Amino acid sequence: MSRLTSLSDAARLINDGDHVALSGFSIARNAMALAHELVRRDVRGLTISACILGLEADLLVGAGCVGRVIYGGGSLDRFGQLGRVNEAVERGRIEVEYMSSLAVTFRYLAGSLGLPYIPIRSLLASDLVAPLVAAGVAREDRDPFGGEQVVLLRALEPDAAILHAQVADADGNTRVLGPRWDNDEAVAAAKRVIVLAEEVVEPIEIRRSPELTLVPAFRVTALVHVPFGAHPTAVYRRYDYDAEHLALYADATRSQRTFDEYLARYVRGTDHAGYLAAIGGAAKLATLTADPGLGY
Amino acid sequence: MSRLTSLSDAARLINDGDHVALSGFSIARNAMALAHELVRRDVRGLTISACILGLEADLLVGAGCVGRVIYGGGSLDRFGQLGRVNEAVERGRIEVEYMSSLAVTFRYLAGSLGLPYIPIRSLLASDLVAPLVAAGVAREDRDPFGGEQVVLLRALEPDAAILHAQVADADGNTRVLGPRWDNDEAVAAAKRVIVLAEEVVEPIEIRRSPELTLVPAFRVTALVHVPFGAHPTAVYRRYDYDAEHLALYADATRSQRTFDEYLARYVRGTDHAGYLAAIGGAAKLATLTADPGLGY
Amino acid sequence: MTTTIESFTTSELMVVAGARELRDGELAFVGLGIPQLAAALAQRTHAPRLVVLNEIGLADPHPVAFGVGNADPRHWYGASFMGSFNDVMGKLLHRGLVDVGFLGALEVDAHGNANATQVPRVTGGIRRFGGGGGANDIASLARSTILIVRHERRKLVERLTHLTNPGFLDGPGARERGGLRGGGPRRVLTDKCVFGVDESTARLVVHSIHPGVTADDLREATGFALDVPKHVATTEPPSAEEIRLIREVIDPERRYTKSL
Amino acid sequence: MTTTIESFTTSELMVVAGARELRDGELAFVGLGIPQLAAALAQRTHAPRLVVLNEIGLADPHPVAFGVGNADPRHWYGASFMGSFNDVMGKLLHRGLVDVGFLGALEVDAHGNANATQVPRVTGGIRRFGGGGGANDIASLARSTILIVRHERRKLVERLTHLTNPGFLDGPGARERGGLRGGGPRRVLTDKCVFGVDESTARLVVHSIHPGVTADDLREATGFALDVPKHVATTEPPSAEEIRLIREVIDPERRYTKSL
Repeated sequence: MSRLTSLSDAARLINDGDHVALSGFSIARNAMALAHELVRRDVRGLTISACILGLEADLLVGAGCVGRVIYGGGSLDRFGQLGRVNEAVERGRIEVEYMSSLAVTFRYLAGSLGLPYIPIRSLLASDLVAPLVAAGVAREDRDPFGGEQVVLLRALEPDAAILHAQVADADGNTRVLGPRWDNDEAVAAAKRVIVLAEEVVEPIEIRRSPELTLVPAFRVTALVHVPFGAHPTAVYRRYDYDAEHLALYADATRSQRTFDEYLARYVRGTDHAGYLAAIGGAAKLATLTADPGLGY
Repeated sequence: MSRLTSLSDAARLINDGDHVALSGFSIARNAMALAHELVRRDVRGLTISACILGLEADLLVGAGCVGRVIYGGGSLDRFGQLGRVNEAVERGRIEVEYMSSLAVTFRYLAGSLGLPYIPIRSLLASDLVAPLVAAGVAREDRDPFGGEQVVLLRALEPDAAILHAQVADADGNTRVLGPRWDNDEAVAAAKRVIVLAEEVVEPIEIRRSPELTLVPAFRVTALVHVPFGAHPTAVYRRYDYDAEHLALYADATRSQRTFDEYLARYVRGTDHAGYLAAIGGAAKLATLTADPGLGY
Repeated sequence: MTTTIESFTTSELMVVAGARELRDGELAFVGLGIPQLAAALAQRTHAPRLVVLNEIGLADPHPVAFGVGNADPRHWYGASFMGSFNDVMGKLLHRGLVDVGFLGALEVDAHGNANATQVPRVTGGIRRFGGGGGANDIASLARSTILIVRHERRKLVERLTHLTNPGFLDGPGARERGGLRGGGPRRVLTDKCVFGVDESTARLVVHSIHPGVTADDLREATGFALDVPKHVATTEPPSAEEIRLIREVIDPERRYTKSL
Repeated sequence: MTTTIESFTTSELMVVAGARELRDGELAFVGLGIPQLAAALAQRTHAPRLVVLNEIGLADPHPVAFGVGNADPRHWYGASFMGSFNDVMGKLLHRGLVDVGFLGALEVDAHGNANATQVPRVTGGIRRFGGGGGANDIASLARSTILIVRHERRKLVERLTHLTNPGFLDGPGARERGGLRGGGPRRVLTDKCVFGVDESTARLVVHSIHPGVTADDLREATGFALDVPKHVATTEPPSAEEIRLIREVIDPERRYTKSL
């Protein structure tokens, strides 16, 4: 059964107020094409989560789609900071559940296994734990067997997880190459899973190396075939990040005014094809193609 | 740094009384060559564990190497029962921690993550839970956030894990093909890891597809290159199980007398080369070679 | 319309009856033998999107040969996903996503509780078997289970030797009170009948009797109190097409369906 | 014997000083920039078996080019293992197997506690940064940490704006009482000196002063009370070979080592 659909239909699976686990880690494998579509649809009140936020998170926050963020950190690496996320936090414009990245991942892990909670040994004795206890998502406790100090973390079960992947078959069986950060747990914890794939292959391809399947088809709600759907972030073994565009975005996100100009120029009133044309089209994309040996 | 060593040196890493997590699942990927070596060395008082015990467990119990078993089940599939394990349990000759296979796996998972314990939602209201509570490895509790009933399971941290794998490089980076049952968690939870590999490849091979690495070299204590080291059990994509020898073993394990005859004939006073000769040598092994398309 | 045929074995009837209990699109654990054949038949008839899971760590295999158990690579062929026990039993079953487990048992009681651990020896003492493995997890957490057991007094018992896999425990509401999230048994399939569950009592009741079996046969072979309603359906016999699929495609070697 | 050379930048000295703190065979997390270059230098000198971990989910990369951060595939090249954040931060760090984390910070206090979250704005309010990510996990759980911070009063502070990454908290024994399993800071590396830790007070003490820096310079640039011992070692300058490796092999584009 094919789960292939369009970006706009996939975006309709995300409702105002949903908790959405994001795909990217800083400047790698962000599901930009779907984030753009959510901005175009003016989705509101999202809770977004990731162990490390990337460009897609900054875009969603800057566009006003987000009411709450659950995270451990995030940046554009040396290109700069997540200006919209940081400003929204500074000004108290969004609710924040800020913890260590392992705490976010453990909370996904608990959700992925249907555990109501999970213990962790970090966070202890830091300024991170009190706000989490106050928010009712953590509590300090002792291991009932050995008496060791732990922090109990409440499971995360996102309404939807978004995953940008290199390869999938039409049924939805999805393969991710390279490191996967918190994708395994976030996707398995989510109620709905939206996959953006750079390439759609025949099912036999997947079934030849099923050890590489990260998400089995029956866990995928919708699959969208979106070449360069992660631009300007990197997709290992497919294309490198677009340093020029990342620098441009890092400048734009310093202020809401310049960010809004960025949205108007690259995101609003167009579609993914229009976006790719605006950032330089085929000529620009050709310069990003990954070297098969290096992976970037 | 090469971690390659001999079977006998690897076997010396297992001490009397150690808790050893086993490699096999029923008739698949049992680390027979190492089990044989442990029998030859007359190791005593082992605690063995696995979500599903296989032939290697029956051999160790029958040879008197085992004082305690932690498991969810085990058999030779349709070839028969684990006669030595079942008889030892029936007669109370070994201690037993019997639980569901997911409980064993969750206990490994907790150990692999350095968690002192982990909650589970099965076991509840069954005859499995009381003996575990009495043994101090489980307790019934409620989720402190939502009040749901759970059983808390104490983490397992085996002194050693044994893993039979298809491929490794000399450093110890190890790749397993096909399903991995509880190997991921058992190996990551263990203090020492002994890998038996059917094939040793160049490091570049491993680093070309690092997504397939199950155990990074620095987690491996010793690596042994042992072609047909899992015979008569199956190694996916390498060789099929030896139905003839499994049937022979299933008969032998029905009684201690016939089992002891089996040990005398195939295991004691010889080595892995001698064992392979005794079961039919190259001619027999050639008949087991897996079809590359089918994997068996 | 389907044509039924006269000559079929009881095990063929059980395969067909089992297949009819499996629904399209379900995620299912199926035990070795008849449950596995039932899933294969269902996939080739009314349930092409039935997904079979193997606790060893894989999903959606398409075997071209039947083997000796979960650990037989013949049952892994064509899988879309190969990972760990935890990927299947943790991230799918414990996560609450598995629809049905089709499981064998050593003993089953009137509330659908099952023993997969040990039975008494006539000579005294116990006889230990392979153990439940993941069966307790499936019985506790799957949205429903289908049990399969040979219909004998010593197997359909008033009192279990060991409650390994919880059914409805001691009656209505007991699973919920015990904290079990799964739905419990929806059918118990034997070589004499198909049991359903009476919701008001949470006890097994006869859903259909296999052709040629009488109410007396049932009572005689059942170890717990059983009233067989006067008007009870007969288990629908296999269609010619179902028999053809079983004999030519699914179990050509007649390994599980020659006789009971 | 090694020949030392006269002309080197402070960042080159810091790379060398950092490299010397890393031991052969250690499992290490190293931050972007100087820590990463220090690890690369250590691997090419006294610590060929130093294993670098990347929290993004990989181990033992052998980059042939330096990139912009953990998420840059340039830092993934040649890895022996690629998996998940949990494989590295859970199964290695939380499991208690990681030897050292070499981390930057916005602020560090006298007990080696660090802030990776936010600082006050001169205009009032706070300035939020990227956040600690896995730094709290590393500071809590690694067997030891090495901190790197620019040596300024506003960064080496009496009181942290936010205690993101625990050091020795408020003194000896506080980590143990707090339930922290890791060992805490073993060094703090700045552009003016190398701090060690006084076990009796769990406070930072000057281990060595960089060439050309005076005790007054240190006190002047340090926001917490600091007594500099009369006889304190000078940080050993880079050898000619270390400089050659940095300039020709490790940072040929001089991206991190041109100046401070």
